[in-house]
Amino acid sequence: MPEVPQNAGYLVAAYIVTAVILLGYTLSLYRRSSKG
Amino acid sequence: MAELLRQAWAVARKDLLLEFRTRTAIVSAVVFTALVLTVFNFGRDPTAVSALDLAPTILWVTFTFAAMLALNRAFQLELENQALEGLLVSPLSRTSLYWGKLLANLAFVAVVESVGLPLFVLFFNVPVGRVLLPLVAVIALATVGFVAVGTLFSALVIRTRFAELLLVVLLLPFLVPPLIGAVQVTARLFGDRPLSEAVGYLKLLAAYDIVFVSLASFLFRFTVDE
Amino acid sequence: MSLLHRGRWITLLGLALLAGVYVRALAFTPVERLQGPAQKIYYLHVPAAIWAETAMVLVGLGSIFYLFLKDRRLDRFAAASAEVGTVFAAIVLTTGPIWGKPIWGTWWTWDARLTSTLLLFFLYIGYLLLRGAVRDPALGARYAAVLGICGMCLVPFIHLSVYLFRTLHPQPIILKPSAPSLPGSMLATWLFSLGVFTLLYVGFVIQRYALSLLWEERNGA
Amino acid sequence: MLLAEGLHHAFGRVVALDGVSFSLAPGQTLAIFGPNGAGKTTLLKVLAGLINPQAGSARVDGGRRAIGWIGHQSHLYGHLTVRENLLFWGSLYGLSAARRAARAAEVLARLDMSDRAGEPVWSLSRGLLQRAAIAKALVHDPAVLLLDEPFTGLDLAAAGQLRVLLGELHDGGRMMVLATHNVDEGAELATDVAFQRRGRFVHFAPRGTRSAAEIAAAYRRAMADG
Repeated sequence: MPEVPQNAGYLVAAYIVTAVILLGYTLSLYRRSSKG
Repeated sequence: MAELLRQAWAVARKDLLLEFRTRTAIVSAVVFTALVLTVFNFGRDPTAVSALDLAPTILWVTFTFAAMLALNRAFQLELENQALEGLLVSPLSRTSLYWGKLLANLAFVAVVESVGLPLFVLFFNVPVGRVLLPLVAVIALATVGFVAVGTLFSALVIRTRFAELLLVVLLLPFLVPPLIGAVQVTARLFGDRPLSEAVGYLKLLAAYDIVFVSLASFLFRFTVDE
Repeated sequence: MSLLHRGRWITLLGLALLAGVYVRALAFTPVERLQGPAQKIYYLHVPAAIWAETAMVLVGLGSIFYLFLKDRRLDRFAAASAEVGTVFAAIVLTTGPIWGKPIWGTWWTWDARLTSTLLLFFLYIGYLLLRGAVRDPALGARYAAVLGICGMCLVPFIHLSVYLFRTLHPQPIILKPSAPSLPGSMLATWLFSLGVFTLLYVGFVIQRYALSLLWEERNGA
Repeated sequence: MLLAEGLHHAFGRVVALDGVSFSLAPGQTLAIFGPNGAGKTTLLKVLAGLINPQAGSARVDGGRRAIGWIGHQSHLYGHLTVRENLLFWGSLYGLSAARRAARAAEVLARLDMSDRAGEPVWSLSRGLLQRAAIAKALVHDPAVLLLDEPFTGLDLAAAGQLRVLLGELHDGGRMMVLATHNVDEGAELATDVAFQRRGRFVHFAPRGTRSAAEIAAAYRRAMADG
């Protein structure tokens, strides 16, 4: 049985990046709407 | 239909006459093409990369740059001479205006390509002899594609501030499909491979031309009418 | 409840469910034997790519109807869909290399989906730049519509040229990157994620649409 | 015949046309006076088909072929000669090769510019350029001549020449619509006079026996009362 590659680090990085982009955009929308 | 073509030809003829009179644009485009081909020659180590592998890419990158030079000056003529309003007031249909500009641009690019191709063959001693006709056909097929879209977009950007830059950015994604097709077919021609292998790409190029020439002809009016 | 608030609620719900996707994918979905845990990047990468492309098609459709009906609402929708599409494309272009490195050993692969999303990203950037470059709103809307329609028609050609290109360099079937033919629970997670991305798209578009309304009222366009 | 019915047009919140209706028969010349921003140029552009109005309609018998437009732009290509310009515009207006050659010669003679026919437009003085622009607007013998602030930028002599010239154009069934913010220009050419303010005709009546001075006084009164 070939041993399962250990690359969980990349997985975590990708999930964090996605969350950052989505939260960042949500924030940007919020900031642009409340700007006086 | 005949009237449409007649008017389109009147516009194209006027553009080419103006181009011939000023000549700066056409000469600079030809010199630019020669320059790019030269730079490509120095840019590679002849021992490492054989000319044949790079040839298709070099040819098409050069032709794409040359085409983009042509696209910008098309509507510049109208702006510099304050004539666009006159064209819109006249009974000239917007489609004829588009076809006229398209014809003029294609002629301009054809001149540059007809100088660029021999230079290319000379610089990279690519065995073009046997495949000249199909090569010219695929050059025409691909050039029509991106010049058709480019002519439409040059009408879009002409009144914005960074017209030249914006045109390149808008056009980039539209250049890639015809470019991929053209490079692939050219590679097969240079590699003496049977054309049957490239049929998929030829169909892609033909479909691209049909779709975008008709789409641009239809959409052009929205770039000029109030 | 104003449009803006409704959009915000949908987005918040979407983000909450996204956390659900994270938990389900990370903890409750089996690890794929060949690619290892990195394969789970799939659950975000593919839905984002699907919506990056769908958003462009919707921009095109909105633009067609705008040109015929001259209804400013369609123009606002097209602008919103383009901006949201750009965000999803950004996700694909960041998670793509992060997925590519462990699986292929290089940060960038000319994988069909990655390449087509890159072209889509350039299309979006061009669209947003064009909108920014034209000051007069009516003119900007019309020009953006023309580009939006061309962009929509380009999507199939991007696919054709990219997939045609790829079939010439067949990649090993086992690691078929494009179609996620996944067994049972993996597929469920994937579908769940696709649903969440749909919700996020809707929430973001509503918010961005409301934003355009706000700006128009503010400077009396 | 020229017919405008219930024209409404606005740019965002700025109302340019707020219900303008009038008709013009051959031989009539309408002078429209109004401050800048009253919507005069928009009205002329709607009549010329450059803008399609948000409401109402404007129609000229013979459509675009019958319309001549004299605005701020010359519509002439600098590197083409005066005759080449006239021949180009003649072909867009559907004149046969022989007809447009004859018309070009005739129009140049009328503006006594025949000696300049072979010269490139860029070499012309401002006054000559203005006359060449008028020649271009007349080459297809339009039934309706639309003039948008034709006197702006002209010195006294050139303005005088233009006034004489426009006077002569009354011949035959030609209709003219002249828009200007300067009430001292063009009043004597008019068979009908209109004052336009905030997109509406606040006065529209035949000139009758009123002198230019009387019209100017009436105009100032109309503009003064709030």
